[in-house]
Amino acid sequence: MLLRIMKNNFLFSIGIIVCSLWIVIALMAPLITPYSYLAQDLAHRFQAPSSLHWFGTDSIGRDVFSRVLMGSRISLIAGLATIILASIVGMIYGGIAGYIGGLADEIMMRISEMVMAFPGIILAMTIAAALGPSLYNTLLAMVIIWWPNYARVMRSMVIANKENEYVEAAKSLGASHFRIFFNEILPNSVGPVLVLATLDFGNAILLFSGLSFLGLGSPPPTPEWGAMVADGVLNFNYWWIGTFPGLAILTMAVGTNFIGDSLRDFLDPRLRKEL
Amino acid sequence: MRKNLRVLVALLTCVLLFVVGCGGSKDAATKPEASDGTKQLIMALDPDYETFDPGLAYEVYALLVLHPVYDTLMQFEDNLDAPIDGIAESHEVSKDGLTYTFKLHKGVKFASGNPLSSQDVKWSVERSINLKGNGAFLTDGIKSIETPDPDTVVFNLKEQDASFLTKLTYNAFGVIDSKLAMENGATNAPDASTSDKAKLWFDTHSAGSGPYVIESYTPKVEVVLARNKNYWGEAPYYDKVVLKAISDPGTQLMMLEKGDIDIAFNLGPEHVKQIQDKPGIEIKKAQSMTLTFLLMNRDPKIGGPIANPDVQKAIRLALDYQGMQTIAGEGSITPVAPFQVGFLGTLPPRDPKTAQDIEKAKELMKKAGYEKGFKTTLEVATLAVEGMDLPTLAQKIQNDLLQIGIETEIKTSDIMVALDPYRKGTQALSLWYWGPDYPDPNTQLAFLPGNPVGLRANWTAAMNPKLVELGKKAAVEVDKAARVKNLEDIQKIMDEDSAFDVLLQHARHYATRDNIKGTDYIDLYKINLKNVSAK
Amino acid sequence: MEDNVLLQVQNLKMYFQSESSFSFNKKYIKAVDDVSFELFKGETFGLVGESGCGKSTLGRTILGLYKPIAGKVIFEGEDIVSLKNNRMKDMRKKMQLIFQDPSASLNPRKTIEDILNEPFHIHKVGSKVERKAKIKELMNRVGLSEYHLSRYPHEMSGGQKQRVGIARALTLNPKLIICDEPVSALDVSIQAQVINLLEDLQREYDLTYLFISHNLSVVHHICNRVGVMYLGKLVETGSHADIYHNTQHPYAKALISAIPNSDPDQQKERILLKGDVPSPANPPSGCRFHTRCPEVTDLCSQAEPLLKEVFPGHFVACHGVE
Amino acid sequence: MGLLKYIARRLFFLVFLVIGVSLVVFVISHSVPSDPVLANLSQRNIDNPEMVEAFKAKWGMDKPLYTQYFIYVGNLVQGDLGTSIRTQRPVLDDLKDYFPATIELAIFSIIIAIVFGMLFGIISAIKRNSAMDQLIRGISVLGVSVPSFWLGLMFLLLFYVHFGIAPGPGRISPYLKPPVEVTHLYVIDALLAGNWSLARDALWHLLLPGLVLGSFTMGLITRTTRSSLLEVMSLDFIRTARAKGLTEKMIIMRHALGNALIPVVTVIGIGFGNLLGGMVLVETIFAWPGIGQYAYKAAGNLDFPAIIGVSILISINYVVINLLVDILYGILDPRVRYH
Amino acid sequence: MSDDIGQDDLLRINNLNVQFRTSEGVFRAVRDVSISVRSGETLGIVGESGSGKSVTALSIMNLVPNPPGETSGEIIFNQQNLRELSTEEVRKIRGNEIAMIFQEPMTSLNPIHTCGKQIMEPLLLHKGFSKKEAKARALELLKLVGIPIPEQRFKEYPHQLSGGMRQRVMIAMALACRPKLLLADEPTTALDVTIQAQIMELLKNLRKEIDSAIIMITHDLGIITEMCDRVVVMYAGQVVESGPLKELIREPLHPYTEGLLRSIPTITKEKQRLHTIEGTVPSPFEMPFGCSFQPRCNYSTSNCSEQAPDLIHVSPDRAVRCWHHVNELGKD
Repeated sequence: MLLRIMKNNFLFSIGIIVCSLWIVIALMAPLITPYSYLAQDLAHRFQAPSSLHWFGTDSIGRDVFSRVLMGSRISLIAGLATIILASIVGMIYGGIAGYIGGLADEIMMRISEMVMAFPGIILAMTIAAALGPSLYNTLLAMVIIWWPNYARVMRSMVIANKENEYVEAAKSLGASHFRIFFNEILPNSVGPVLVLATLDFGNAILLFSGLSFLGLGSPPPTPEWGAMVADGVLNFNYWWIGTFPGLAILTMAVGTNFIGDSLRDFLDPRLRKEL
Repeated sequence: MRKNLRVLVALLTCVLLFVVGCGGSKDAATKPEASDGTKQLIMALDPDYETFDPGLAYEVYALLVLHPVYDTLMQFEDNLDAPIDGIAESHEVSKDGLTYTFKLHKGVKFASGNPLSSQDVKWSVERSINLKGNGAFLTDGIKSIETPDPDTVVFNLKEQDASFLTKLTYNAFGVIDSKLAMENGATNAPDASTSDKAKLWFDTHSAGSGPYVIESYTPKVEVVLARNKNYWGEAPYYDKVVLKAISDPGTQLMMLEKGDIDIAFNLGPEHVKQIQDKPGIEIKKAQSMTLTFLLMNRDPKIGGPIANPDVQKAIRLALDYQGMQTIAGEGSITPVAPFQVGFLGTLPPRDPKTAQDIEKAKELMKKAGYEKGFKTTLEVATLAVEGMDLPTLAQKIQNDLLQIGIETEIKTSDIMVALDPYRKGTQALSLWYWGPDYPDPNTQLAFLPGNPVGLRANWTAAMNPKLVELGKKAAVEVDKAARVKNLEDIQKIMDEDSAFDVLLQHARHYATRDNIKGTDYIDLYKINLKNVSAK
Repeated sequence: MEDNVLLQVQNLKMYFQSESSFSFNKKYIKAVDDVSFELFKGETFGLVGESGCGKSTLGRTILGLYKPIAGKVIFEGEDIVSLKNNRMKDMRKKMQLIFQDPSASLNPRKTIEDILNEPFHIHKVGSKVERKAKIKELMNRVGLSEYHLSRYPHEMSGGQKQRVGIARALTLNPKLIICDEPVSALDVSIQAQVINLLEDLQREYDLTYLFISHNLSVVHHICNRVGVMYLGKLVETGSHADIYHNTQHPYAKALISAIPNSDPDQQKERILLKGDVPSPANPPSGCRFHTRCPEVTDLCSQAEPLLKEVFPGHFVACHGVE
Repeated sequence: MGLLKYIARRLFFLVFLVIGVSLVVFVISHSVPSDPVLANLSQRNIDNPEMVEAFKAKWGMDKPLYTQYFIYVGNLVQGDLGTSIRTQRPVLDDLKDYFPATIELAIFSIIIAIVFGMLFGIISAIKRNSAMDQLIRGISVLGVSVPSFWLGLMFLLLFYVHFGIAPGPGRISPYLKPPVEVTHLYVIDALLAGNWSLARDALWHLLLPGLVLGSFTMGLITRTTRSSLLEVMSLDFIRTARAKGLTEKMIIMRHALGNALIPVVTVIGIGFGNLLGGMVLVETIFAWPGIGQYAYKAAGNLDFPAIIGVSILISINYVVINLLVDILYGILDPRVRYH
Repeated sequence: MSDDIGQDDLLRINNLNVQFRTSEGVFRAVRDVSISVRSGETLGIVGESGSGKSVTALSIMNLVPNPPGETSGEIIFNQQNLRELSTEEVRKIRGNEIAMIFQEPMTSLNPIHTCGKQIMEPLLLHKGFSKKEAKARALELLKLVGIPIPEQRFKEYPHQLSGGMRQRVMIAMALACRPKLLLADEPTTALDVTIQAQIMELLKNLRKEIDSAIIMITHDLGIITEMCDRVVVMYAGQVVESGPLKELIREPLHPYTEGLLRSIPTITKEKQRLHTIEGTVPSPFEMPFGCSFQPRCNYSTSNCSEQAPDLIHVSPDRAVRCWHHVNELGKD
């Protein structure tokens, strides 16, 4: 299936190629970086890109190329962790709300709406300021911001599937709520949530890099792309310090979005229908 | 249908035309003279001021704005060693050093036209005392204020204070037009901290006698100072001074290059380097009084291995001061102890080339029983000190400490969050900066064991009684030579045994367009705006 | 005679809330409003009416899928409305449902074997071998092959899926099967196959059918007795002959006359009803049919007619019928 | 009537929202390991217990949390958001100062995003699978993928520093005086004052941050417009329109677009919400004196009255925008019934 | 293939083929279909789902989704081959001379325009009416299709109407330009029994008033019986039998037609076991060899599975696609 979509869809192919490349880089990062991402060389700080340092060096003489490569690990992990945790939380919450329905649903959805109305980035900043910036706190904040999206999708799926006749069939056979929920409704509801999660991957990376740009990510010397761009803003005229990590974020997000976009087109039966 | 399409196209064209039209019609790169001929100075800085109430303001940049607005009895012209008379014509100190008598200039009027009298001085200082603002501690030593006649003010102190004249240069002693201020809700009553309602008024207005008045203040955007038409002294060159709040040094730099601003005040060493050869720009460099230091806790329960004095000394020897000075930029130096070069009695700074001695440091580590090293956390606040990013420096330190086996994990936090454990003394190893409260070496005695900063490293008086004793002497010594001797001894001891390692005394980097003058740095005011003029 | 009664529905009412739960003035959709009838062992009772008349809701309420707000459903002498969970679960074995849309009633993510195994899982009956044997038997019986067991629903045709649905309903040896429009979604040629299958199974397994349909021809073909519903009310019940040849209620008459004529030679007079079916959320006063009734009188809009036995076993709810 | 009822319900929800949001921040403020007292008093004053007590009493911090919260809600009911610990000004005044800058930028960028996003989306859908379509889809994906803080940096580097064709950071050129404040939106205020050059300057300054801020929403709108239009084009009533003999253009403009816009409106609402979130980053880069910077500072200083104030403001904004979207929905789609 | 039906045909479809290329293979939805309609007559096309009856109707209007639909053959309407006309010319005929009613009145009307606006549209487009004229005519049409209070309905949106009313609006819209040919694709399938009766009655009455030919496409033989003059039976994309209604019902020639007639339960028939056509409609991708109906046919012989039969005319009016009749003819 993958190859078939790839053949017909130029953008999708680019997405697959870019993403695979980043995954390979992330897996092999320590092997392929020309320098240690930590090695400082004050004698060669602010070196412009050259054959020695492809992406130049930063304010304490570290190789930007090596740091960008290493940074892919953090971004990928942060993106994955966020969408996995958020989708799990969201699916459970939305699933319960949708299945129970009625007043409980109403209250639960109002709460999630409240979270959505809450300015996420301010919440994240407050959490980070209060608990101290670290990867875990940032992830925590991101999950808190993110889960209601999944809860909403999950809820609507569950509500739609709840009305399905095969659910009534199970009910009429005497199946318990537990069984109906886990056996009949859940397997048919997770699909769209998982698709949404895939599509969200790029967004999660963007949000994460935005937070780390504000200094809310893990502490230095971790090579976080957002923090590296922030470093680039500090050292404005050494354009390479900020440009390359930014391009890294961009390519990773573009890659996942190309995939997500094409996947959405492909999975959307209304667009797929040929007759 | 066609209608809809047409509307859409028209809308789009409008937007495009407007945008393009704007761009085409205006040259963003040049700053035209104001059409009405007003002379205007534009300075960009990353301000920290929260208020312009002279009784409350105590931020780094407060005096930049308040000094040209509110006259003080004493002021600095260029040398921080010796304050000179400000609005006081002359001053006299009693033999016992407890009574200070000031004669005011005659016929001085406030910007409002109200005459300035000694009553205004008394009222202003009492208001500062009672407001209990952040700068109120400067008034702590005052027992009473007397105003025998409209031109005379007498301060009676509780005890001798060698730095009292220096303290008088602060805005807490700025002379306020008490009549005008009271009309706007100000009071000097003992309960002023709750009953005074003038703070908001002071933020956007002024009631001083200085060369400028506050014309407007838009937080986060700008402060506009306008010429005081009733100024008693020599009129300043500029009609208006605009202080633009631009927090990002890179942006300041860009705007200076473009000629959009006259002064870019918060440049880092690297920014300066970038514009070295650019025409039309003058780079300014000055010794700042700001220190960056490493705090090493003496309490083993908190610091663990760090608490060992030998380890602390080893750390002092292990660091690459030269590298750190590279990061902090040209002009930065490393004092031996927490006493700034430029103050009375400060020892010459370390020679960065020889200060590092890894072998000796390793020996000390061995002696302390940590030959194999240990792990610890290095806490640092995320902010820039004089254009140098503290976390960047922390990474350098992390790198250096690894050489003697100390593995550190950096923990960054916002300054406001980091301040808490710092002040409570619960940080094992942390990177901090320090600016003097007032320009006098006595303010640095806080670093001694048992004193406030010393205690933040749990460095108690019992740990080095000799140092404590020397410190007490220095605080009350009035004789200059004896004071210098005392201070030098303190520094020598602290080089051997101290819970601190002073890493850097920063240089201040800023740049101006090359067609203005009078922009020299003076730590207290940063730039004395009154003196700036076109070449 | 009483021994013959399998199911008795007494004054059953099932209302749905139409507004969301935060609303103060709650509106109800009276899907089933005070319906009573009996089902005899081994018969096929047809329930006909247009969409929205409440016939499907009635079927599901009898099964216990909805909790009625009033009334009794007495199955083999026991009121199942008030049954506790465990007893209800046992009761479910005896009553099953066949759905209209065979694609929607089969979980798309399960194989046919999983689907047929589910009833055994839920009720924890039979060993693996027994289950397998029973499934095979049923598959053969409904005309499917064993190789279909590993298929997914979407790999089968509509008729085949409906056969799976029928097989599932039969797994637990029920006594009553509620067929909710079982052939409406099928093509004409398949429809006949399924109808025949249902008839064969009834004989073989001694089943009682409650046959819900809007298709009067199908009901005519398969049912012994028929009930006609309009807007949540039963307006006429009686034997096959009563309903089709001695129609009393004006609505039932109109309904029967509306069936497209399949004999080109026979021209028949058609009773055309005015307007549309009113909303069940806001049914007309008095007789609910009075807004469209060709034989309306003043009384009709004021008083609600009760279901009266006009001939033995033939009940009609109409003021115009004596 | 349904609409009014609906609006009333949403506004009723606002009350809960405000309570919820303020409660969340209160809970966080209590769980903070660090103390706002220490964060906001000078080093000298920290050592003076009397000062600390005075400070705590002044901000009501000497009382238990729930009492503080009740006091806060009590004030809130009277429209008093409290006083910022950091700026020592009423939070409401601060918000009044900072919010217009944010709103001006947000409105500008949402207009850019809507105009270009919809245009691109329509072209892309009409020319489905053409090179043009691929190009537009590529651009829209770039739009949603580009980190705004980085794009801002690049724009400034390129257009301001390197080419000098775009204005620098800030709302207006530094040597210009802001217009007399009426609406606090510079462009409009300048126009009201009849100062054309100032209006142009202010608008010109909106361009780069507006583009940066709007890129994400534009991508989103392009994407939604495209897929929504394609979906609508496959619906039955389009076939009816074709059967009536309408031209493709008429079908798209008269029958498809109106229906396709319905989901786009939702996305515009979401996009506007995102804009306010993205503000923090963009305002930092462009030295834009808006609510984002204020919030950033407030969070860093644990200035809880200010954080609550901003949070409430943005939450209310979110609800109001969603309400507007819902109302717009009703205008676009006669089937919508509010409940 | 010869077609000896006279030149006065309003519409004649010759050898129409429509196929779709899908990922699973080529799906021939319509295979070699020839149909003709005379002015004023009502032709019924009956068949089960997938028999190609709707696609045939859509091809007349050139509304087959294209791509991936591929069409060949002739569609001669009013002496013009529609397939040779430009898109623009066909467009001018659509809604004007040929109009269509669809199955789902809910989805076939644009939800965001009022009914009135939608009825006026073809009038403004094809007849050059002014808005005022168009409105007057639209109200007239609404009255014609039996909508009470047309002035009010005119302003209402489709969702405010019931299914039956919506279908009436669809009919009014289709009749707006007085088309010569009206295609009705399952116009009553989605409706309730009593409403279906109303609509059928309406169509029957309208047939007398307007003088258009109607092609009625349905799966319901009952509707065909009530409405049509002639019938075409389709199976698996092909015409298997055609002829005048009464003859065809009384004496079906094709085994499929016969099976279909016998398998429908009716209230006039005695209660007896239903006749069934065994098996299912073949998948379009796996058409059986020879006659498409052969696997389900009770009369199937070896010949049937070897070669596909042609549609042959057994009388001027009747045609059938079955080997048995070919053989019978051969015998004669």
